[in-house]
Amino acid sequence: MKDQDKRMLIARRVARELRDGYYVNLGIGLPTLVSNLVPPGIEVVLQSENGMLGVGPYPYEGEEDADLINAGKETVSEIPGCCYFNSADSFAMIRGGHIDMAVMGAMEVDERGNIANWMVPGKLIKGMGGAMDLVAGARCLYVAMEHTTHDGGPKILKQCRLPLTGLAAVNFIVTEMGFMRLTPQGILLEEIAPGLSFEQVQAATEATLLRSPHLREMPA
Amino acid sequence: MKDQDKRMLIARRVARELRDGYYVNLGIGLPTLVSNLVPPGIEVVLQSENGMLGVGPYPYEGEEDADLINAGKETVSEIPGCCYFNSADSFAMIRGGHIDMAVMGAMEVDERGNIANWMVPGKLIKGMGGAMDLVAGARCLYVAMEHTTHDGGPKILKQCRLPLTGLAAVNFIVTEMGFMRLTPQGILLEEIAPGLSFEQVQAATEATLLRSPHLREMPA
Amino acid sequence: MNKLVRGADDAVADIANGAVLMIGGFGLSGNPENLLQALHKKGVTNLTVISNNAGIESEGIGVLLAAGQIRKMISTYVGENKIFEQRTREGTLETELVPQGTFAERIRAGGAGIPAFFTPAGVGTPIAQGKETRDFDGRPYLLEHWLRADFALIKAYRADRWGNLTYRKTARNFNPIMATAARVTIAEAEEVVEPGGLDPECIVTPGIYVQRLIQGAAYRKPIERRTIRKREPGQ
Amino acid sequence: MNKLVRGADDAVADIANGAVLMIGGFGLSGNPENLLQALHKKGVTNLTVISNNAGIESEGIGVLLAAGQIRKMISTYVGENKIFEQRTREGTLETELVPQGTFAERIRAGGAGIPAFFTPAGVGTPIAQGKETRDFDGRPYLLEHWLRADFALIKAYRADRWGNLTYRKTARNFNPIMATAARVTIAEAEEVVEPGGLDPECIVTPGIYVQRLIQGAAYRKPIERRTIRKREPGQ
Repeated sequence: MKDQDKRMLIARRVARELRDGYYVNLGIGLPTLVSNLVPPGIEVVLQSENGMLGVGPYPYEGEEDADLINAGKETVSEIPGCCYFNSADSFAMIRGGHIDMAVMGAMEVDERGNIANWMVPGKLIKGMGGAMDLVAGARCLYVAMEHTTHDGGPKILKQCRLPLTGLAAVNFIVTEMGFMRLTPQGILLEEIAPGLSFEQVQAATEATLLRSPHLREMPA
Repeated sequence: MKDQDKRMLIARRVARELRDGYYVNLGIGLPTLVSNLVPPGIEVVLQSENGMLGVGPYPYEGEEDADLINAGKETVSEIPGCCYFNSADSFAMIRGGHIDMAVMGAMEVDERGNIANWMVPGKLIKGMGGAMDLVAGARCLYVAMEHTTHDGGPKILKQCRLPLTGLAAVNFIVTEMGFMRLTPQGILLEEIAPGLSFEQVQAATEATLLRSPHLREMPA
Repeated sequence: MNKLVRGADDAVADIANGAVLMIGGFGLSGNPENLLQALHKKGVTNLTVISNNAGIESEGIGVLLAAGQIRKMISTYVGENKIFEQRTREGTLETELVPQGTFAERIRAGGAGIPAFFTPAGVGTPIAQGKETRDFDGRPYLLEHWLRADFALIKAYRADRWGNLTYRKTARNFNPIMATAARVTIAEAEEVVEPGGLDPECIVTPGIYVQRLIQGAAYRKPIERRTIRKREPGQ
Repeated sequence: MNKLVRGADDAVADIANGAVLMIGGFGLSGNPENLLQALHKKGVTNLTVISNNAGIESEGIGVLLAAGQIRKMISTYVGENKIFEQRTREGTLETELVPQGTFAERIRAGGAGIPAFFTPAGVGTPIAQGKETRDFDGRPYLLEHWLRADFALIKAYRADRWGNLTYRKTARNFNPIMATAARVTIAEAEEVVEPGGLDPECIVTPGIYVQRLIQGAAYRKPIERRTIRKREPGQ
């Protein structure tokens, strides 16, 4: 599968989790794709941690506004019902547990729901931005990422090796291979991509996967 | 001197402390009188801790608005340049040291600048409202009160006997007898009401007063 | 997404005996009149009410107090209410009095996911008893904890269908912070418009904090202290 | 009371070498362009800058960085700036990286007189090293301290002569909280009106937080990532 196909598969699966009235924070990169895939008939409000609820799509050419950007510093637009607030109010919203769903990428996730996605020792540290607050505060955290690294190494581990972004924070992992739920017993594989066996997914995963008794095919 | 004359004398003296550009919180009762005595040619902005900067005078009859009250629950008006904010923002402003000057009454003040003005043991406790926050947060706290109790007992004490509102909080005491500054050494009498001797003021005061080398007559 | 429910009775239907409520308002200004009335009519009891004041005998929270619906008040000043005094003397009402700034900040902290913070207010006073005191830069501060509630009852001025709210003048007071600190926030507004009908720069409470909304009606807006000045000739 | 000063050079005249500055903006959005330029021109050095990002090479705070005026940055993300990387490798720039919510809350706390508070962000991460951890309701939190500055440089949209400020869209970001947390707050605005010219319900920064004000000019408002969608026929 091409990278772009993997990414779209993951984004589409995440989008199926959206419910009418959800307030959602989408991370930079893959998670941003979800914004274009909101199922018809429901209203979802996107939060951007730089101080906006009701983020709309990229502006039409010529309508870009330097005063209207998302947390990835991309120009965006407004939807009716949007509003603005300062950065302390924005993170009060996040930390206070008011965001129904946050979606972000990760370098590593482990069996306890720990997540690492902000620094690699030895490389220049660019900073964690709002990731630690989102990880600690979102009511439900989805990790949306490719199942393995570019050279095929596992990203879903027994225990994270990189410095953490947050402890026991992840609720769901969505990859091109499957849909996983974090449980007190470990990582439960609930859905599996068409054409894959449980053993194939396990082979690409360092963590021991639990097989859901209701394991089903991941919808496209 | 009649009570009302004493109160006006005190309020007029406090009003002389106002400077152009001051942000001031006036307590309920006597301190409220100061709002009508702002010296000509200066602009002072009154804060009301229920969420307003730029409190104006009482409204004209027929213009009262239940949505526009001060912290004493009295109907007030707006001045141009006023603004509104919520109660947490209001006390952030107070606690953060942004109010140049707060004026409040007191039951007792002592040599260390301790103040008691919210409860009398044995009587029903009504609550401290915003007094403890104002006392702790105002950049400069003026106590404006009659020098003695109604039966002539001292209110300026060696040590407060009532439960405190705040520790070492008072900067100035203004009474009908004089103008006093709290110093690390004690209470310094800087101005004395016309016709009174230092000894007469001391006799009405339990605390030991320090006599300013520049002691002068209190301007009316 | 439509947070608008039919009326106040529907909005408070699941508030059960023993619930912890935040109720907006400063004195009688900015009270959720319609929701308070519905709560009174419903007859729910044993309530813990977090509100700056206790109303007066015949108005605001005072009505719930008079009907014996409140077990405990967390407030900053309760001086205007004789029934409050009476219930306290009887021992049928528990009261926790909190400095107003600490009260506001504890509510804000509840909404903002801050379980505790240090404040200078109350150091050296009876309020400090039993609380951790710690020095920062040589000055003592008290540790205070967040306040949260099962329900917040909020009075707004205008709202949109998504629960975005604006307020009017000093009727704003505790309403916006209480909206953030409850499991379920129920707002009433004098006017409800479609999303987009409020200026995005002027929305005070983002809709994320509001779970239910009603269109309020028949506002009485009592005034506690009607203070006026005389019109000079020519004004 | 008139907080309007002649221009940016006058406004920053007393910012001395070694000062601690808060500078508003998220990336290049909502930067105080005029004040930054004056600061650069003045050549003041050894600055500690508290700002969410470090600008890019040729824009925003990046210009001060390139000129070697900054000794230390307290930020949340500094990825867009090559000069930042270079200075860090040289050892001529110290950096303190803070989770963005903690960063914002520490600034708010600085303005609000809260010396320290507990937050869940960063527990179990390198950020927690050396910090007090405490459980509340069975969950661990870190103790974090307030941030305050000598000067805050703020970009507003509209202002009145008393320093009341409004902002525009997401250019609001850190500006309002930084305005509260400095000894001297200097604001620049695209438009300055008389008191009464701004809607009292929509003022975001009350004038009490602003000591000096300038009328900004020649805003460039660079865009870091110009993302657009194609117009469909008929749109």
